[in-house]
Amino acid sequence: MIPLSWYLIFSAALFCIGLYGVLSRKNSVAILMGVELMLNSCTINLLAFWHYYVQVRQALQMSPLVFAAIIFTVAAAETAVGLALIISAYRKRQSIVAGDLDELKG
Amino acid sequence: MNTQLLLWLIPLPPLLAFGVIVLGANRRNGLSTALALGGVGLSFLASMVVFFRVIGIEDLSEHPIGSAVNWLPTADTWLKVGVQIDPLSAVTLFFVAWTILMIFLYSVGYHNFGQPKGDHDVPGLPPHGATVKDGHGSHKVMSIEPMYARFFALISLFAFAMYLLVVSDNLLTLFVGWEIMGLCSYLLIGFWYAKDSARKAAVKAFLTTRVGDMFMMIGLAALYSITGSLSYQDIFGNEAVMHALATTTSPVFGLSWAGFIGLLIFLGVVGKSAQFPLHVWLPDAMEGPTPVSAMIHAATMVSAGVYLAIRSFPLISAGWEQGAPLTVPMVVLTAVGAFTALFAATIALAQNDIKRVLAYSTISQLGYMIAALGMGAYVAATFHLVTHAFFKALLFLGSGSVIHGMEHGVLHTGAHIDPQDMYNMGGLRKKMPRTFWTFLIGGFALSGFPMVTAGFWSKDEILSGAFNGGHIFVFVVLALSAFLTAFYTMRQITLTFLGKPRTKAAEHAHETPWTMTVPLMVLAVFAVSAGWAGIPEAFPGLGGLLPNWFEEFVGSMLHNVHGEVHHSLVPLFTSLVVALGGLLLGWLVYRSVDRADAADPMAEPLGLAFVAFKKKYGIDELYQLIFIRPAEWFAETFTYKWVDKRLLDGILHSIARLGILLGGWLRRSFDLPVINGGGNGIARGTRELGSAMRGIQSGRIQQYMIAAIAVLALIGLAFYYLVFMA
Amino acid sequence: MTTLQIIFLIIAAITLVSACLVVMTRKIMHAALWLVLSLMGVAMVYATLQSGFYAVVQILVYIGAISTLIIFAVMMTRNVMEDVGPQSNRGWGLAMVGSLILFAGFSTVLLTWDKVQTNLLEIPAINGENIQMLGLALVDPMGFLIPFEVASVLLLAALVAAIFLTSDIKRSRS
Amino acid sequence: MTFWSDPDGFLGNWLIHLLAGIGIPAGVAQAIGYALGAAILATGALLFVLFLIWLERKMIGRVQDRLGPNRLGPWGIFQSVADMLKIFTKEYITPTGADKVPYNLAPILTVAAVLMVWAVVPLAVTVYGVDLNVGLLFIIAVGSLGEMGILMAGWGSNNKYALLGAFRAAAQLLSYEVPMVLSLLIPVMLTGSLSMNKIVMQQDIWYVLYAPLAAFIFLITSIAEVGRAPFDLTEAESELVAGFNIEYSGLKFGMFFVADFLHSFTISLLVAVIFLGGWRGPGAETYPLLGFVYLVIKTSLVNSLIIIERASLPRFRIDQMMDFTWKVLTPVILILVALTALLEKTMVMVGLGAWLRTGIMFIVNIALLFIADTVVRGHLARRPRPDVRGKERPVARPENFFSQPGSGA
Repeated sequence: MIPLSWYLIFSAALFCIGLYGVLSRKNSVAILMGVELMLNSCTINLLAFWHYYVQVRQALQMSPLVFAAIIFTVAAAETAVGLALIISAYRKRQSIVAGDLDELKG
Repeated sequence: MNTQLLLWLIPLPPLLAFGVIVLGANRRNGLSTALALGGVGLSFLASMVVFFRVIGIEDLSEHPIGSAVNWLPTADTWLKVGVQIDPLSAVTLFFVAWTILMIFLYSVGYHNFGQPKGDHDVPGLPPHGATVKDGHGSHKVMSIEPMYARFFALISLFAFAMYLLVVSDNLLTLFVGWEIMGLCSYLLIGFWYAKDSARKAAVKAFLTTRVGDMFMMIGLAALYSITGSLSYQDIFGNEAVMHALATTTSPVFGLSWAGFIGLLIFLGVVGKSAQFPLHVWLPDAMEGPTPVSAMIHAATMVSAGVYLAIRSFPLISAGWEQGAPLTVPMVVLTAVGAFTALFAATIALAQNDIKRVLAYSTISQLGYMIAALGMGAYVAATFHLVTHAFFKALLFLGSGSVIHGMEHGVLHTGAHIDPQDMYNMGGLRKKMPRTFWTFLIGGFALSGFPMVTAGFWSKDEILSGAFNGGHIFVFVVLALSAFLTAFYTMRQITLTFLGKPRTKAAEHAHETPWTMTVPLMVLAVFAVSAGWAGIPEAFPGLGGLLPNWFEEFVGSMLHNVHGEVHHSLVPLFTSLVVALGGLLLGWLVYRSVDRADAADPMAEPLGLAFVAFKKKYGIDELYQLIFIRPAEWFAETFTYKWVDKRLLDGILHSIARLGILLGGWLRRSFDLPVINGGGNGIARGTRELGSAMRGIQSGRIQQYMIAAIAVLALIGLAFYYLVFMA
Repeated sequence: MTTLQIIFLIIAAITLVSACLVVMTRKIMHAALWLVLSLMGVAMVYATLQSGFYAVVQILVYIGAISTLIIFAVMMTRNVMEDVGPQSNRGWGLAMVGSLILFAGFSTVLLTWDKVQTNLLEIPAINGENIQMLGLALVDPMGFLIPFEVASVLLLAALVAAIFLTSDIKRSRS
Repeated sequence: MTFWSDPDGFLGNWLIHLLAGIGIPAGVAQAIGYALGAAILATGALLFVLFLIWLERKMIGRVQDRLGPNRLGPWGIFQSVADMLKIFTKEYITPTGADKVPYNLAPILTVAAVLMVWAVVPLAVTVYGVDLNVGLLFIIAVGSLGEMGILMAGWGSNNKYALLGAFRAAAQLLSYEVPMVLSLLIPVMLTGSLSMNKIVMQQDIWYVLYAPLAAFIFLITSIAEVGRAPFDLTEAESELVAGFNIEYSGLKFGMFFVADFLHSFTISLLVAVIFLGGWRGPGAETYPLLGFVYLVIKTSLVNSLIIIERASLPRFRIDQMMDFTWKVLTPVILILVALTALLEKTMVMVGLGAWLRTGIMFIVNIALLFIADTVVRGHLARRPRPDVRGKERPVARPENFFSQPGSGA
């Protein structure tokens, strides 16, 4: 009996917290955590709407589920590559503070 | 070979000779001599054949033999050019052929053909002799002329021009021959171009004749524009045309067109035959080698002028009947002719150079012919033209052999005297007998020794023409100049031949070789026999013996003027007195001159006049003053200094300065500030913009994300506002 | 307020608090652990949405693999286990304001949007999460075969990239 | 619905009625009932561990030709109780600088991970925690939670060796998870569902007969998951001094110890359920408890196999272990899954009987095992083994005729 808006607000809150994490954390790995949170909020939204549509349409809805599965894979891939980059950056620079990795500065 | 073809062929051989010598044979003297003589010989034979064929024809003047060819297309008709033979050109052809041949033969010897090359002879200077070593030591010998072949080429061209002039049937080819002769005279006078005086004389000759030619050209142009043709048949032979020309008045001084054109052509003649105003070039033309002087002053050039005057007599005497008052041009002719005769005779008195005396005598004799023509004595003028050509050529070649002998003496003695000055000569009678006798005949012919010489008959004709024509004043002037002529001729003969040699060189003078004296003898024969062709019937005694062939042959040309000629004894008598008196006086006065540097016996009696004569009335200085200096001034200062230097250069320089100023101003005001400034400004602007924007790319990822979020928020807001609110 | 709502609120509270702590704590290791807890919370939310499969997959994938990976990374990239100084960079104020504004925007939209207020009721199992059908959909060419293959290629690429990037031992030797 | 036909349901109803009687609303009572059930299952399992410890020490003793604990109580059955009491009284020593939260959370998480598996396992036809349709997946997910616990332990104890141990353990668990999941694919393929009950229901013919190789690989990988015997590198005494649980003492160490033993029993339970038919047996449907007895028997069989295997096999080296999983197990299981999928489909289409299919698949599995074995053996033979033998030193031999080489036999 939970209204859909609660789920959406909850995911929005999670998203904003993740966003804040990404924007403010110094440590690159923390940024990745923030990203994880944001991705999860998306999936929550997705499944909330999936549930909403199944309830409304009274029919099987596969696409949201497939979409969610793909979000999972993308999140996994992204974390793997992100962490690999961070580790190799760490090996080169001995520091993974996002602020220091600014060689692309103009 | 019919006559027309022969006529066409007469001028050709000398031209071919000229071409071959110039192009091919200018190094081989022998070949060039052969070519030149061959060419002249051929044309001599052709002209003799034509002459003897033609004299037999009765109505030659009405129907002259000739042929014409289409030369220039003038719109639908063609300008015809061709050859023609009539009594006047036949006679001229005769004496021209003979004199040119004799001069060619003479010049072979004159230029020491066969002699060794000169030691230090430089082309452009007369030969200075060569030292020859033979049995008994070395002695100086005459050296060959360095530009021997070139000389023969040029005189061949000269011959071609003369033949072309004589043979042509229209004024245009006459004018072509006229101009080529002008060119050749320039080249030949200036033959020894290394001598500065020769160069100046050549230019002087060319320019003064040029003046005359210019008027003549205007005359021809006027004639052509009115009548539409230039050939003799169409104009002189055509009554209607002549009448039209005589009656229509030209815009100038009220003269009739014929008169006006006649005058213009006469001015050309004055230039060419060295009449009074334009005679200055002839004495200076003596710079050239003697055969050239002979050619120019005796045979061709000057006689060409008189020939043209005679040819254009119908124009000059348009509307004149025998005994009627002279037309304006005829008056002019008479005045100019008479005055020139007297004027030149007086100058000749005071000249020491043997060739200059003859030059001035030529000018006075031409004055005679022009005066005769002016008075209507057409046949007399032509007759005198023919006889004069013979004995004047003889005198010139004679003086050439005298000079040649004197040079021989100069080489022999090594003395530095002027071989042409008569006062250095004297007593050459014994040294150069052949030259002396031929020179004597020539001299007597010139001064008109009665009965024997041709000169007497022709001069007498003129005097009687003048007298009978009623021009007493002209008769007196002509008689006086005849007296003076006789006087200076005898002066010349006594100074050079009689008496004792005044200088060592004169003692060693040597008779010139046969190649030079044979032409003298031939000319001497003609100088005597030419007169017999024109003995007037009315002459007491000899009148009837020989038919006056010349009178009816050439007289037939004046087919429209047949006034009968009444004859009186007065001119005959005066010419006798004048000739003999002059000769006697001359011999008496100059007999006693025995030193080279003696003053001229005539000096103190004539006093100031003599000085005037010697200075040639200062005409040259006058011209120098009036024409040349102003011209130079005009060229040098006015055009060069003022116009060119100040005006034009000034304009150019100012334009250049203006350009520089403008350029500088443009650069300062437009180029630097606007373009450079603009360019630099843009560059600086972009650089500043770039550095300003650099801050944005700080390399910190989170900063980018914040920016993204901000933008997202803004757009979201805007979108929300637009979509939901509106 | 039904029990389900209460449970949802509790779970939401736990998740959001742990998420805040993930973002706030100074020690990176604690952040990682809080992340695990928040992911667990999300899994529970999936369960409330009657998508059991995804709850378990969430646990398996996120907690099992990704969190482990993150913890690995944290352990490897920390020099001498020291967490000194503030963990958030200078721009955190702006970030805070930005995310708050964003959240305010989201919540206003979601609260005012009427369509969204409907209650999510129990959905019958046959319409709900049918793993069989999901499996078929994934491999059915008419369905979602292509995205499925693309995802697998993506994973392969990520695998190769990660190995390549971090295995510098061999590269340095060669 | 008597106690014997549906013990779980019977008890449940009885409890609810009891609580309803004293005025607790049905929902709450239901919740209490669930909680009570979970509590009983969990404590039962934990207490059962004591018996397991004892059993294991006895068997290992037997294997090593010794008696094992026999002092306390008949056949030493109270030995483990004594140990338990000892551990309870031991003092909690937390290392300085230890990270409090992960350090304390680790043992709890590890035990919780193992216990959560029991929630899904169908003990009897009606007696099971919860029938998740994603049961099998749940088990795997919970397995990964266990790794999390180990990582926290390693990290929290602020000890280099602990950290290294944690790394190794995590690496091992992660690596072996891949073949384990793949091997589970085959029963899932056969039953068509992830739910444990369905798997058991489907197993008219035990899956071990159908896919022996898959069962074998599942067993090996599960042992690795536990970190027992040949794969017990995590707390290998000789190398890392008890691995990640060095800094733990007292009950926390006890917890790890319990988790370890319980986990080994759990995996044998899983093997029994998935591959040996779980509670399937004659009369199991009618008498759930009978099914429970079958399950216990099968599990104890597998468990004893594991214990014997622990006692007899030497420890792997870390790189050998990693190579073994990535270069041998994973490829083989991939091929097997593909093969079974292919053959299963074709045979069903052809319409062969269940037993025939099972036979064929049995043969195929054995063949694949044999092929894999020969390939690995060949590869190992060809590996350039560093020749570490020293120089040929003369062997002291009596100088007599017979000892001359080539003369003797």
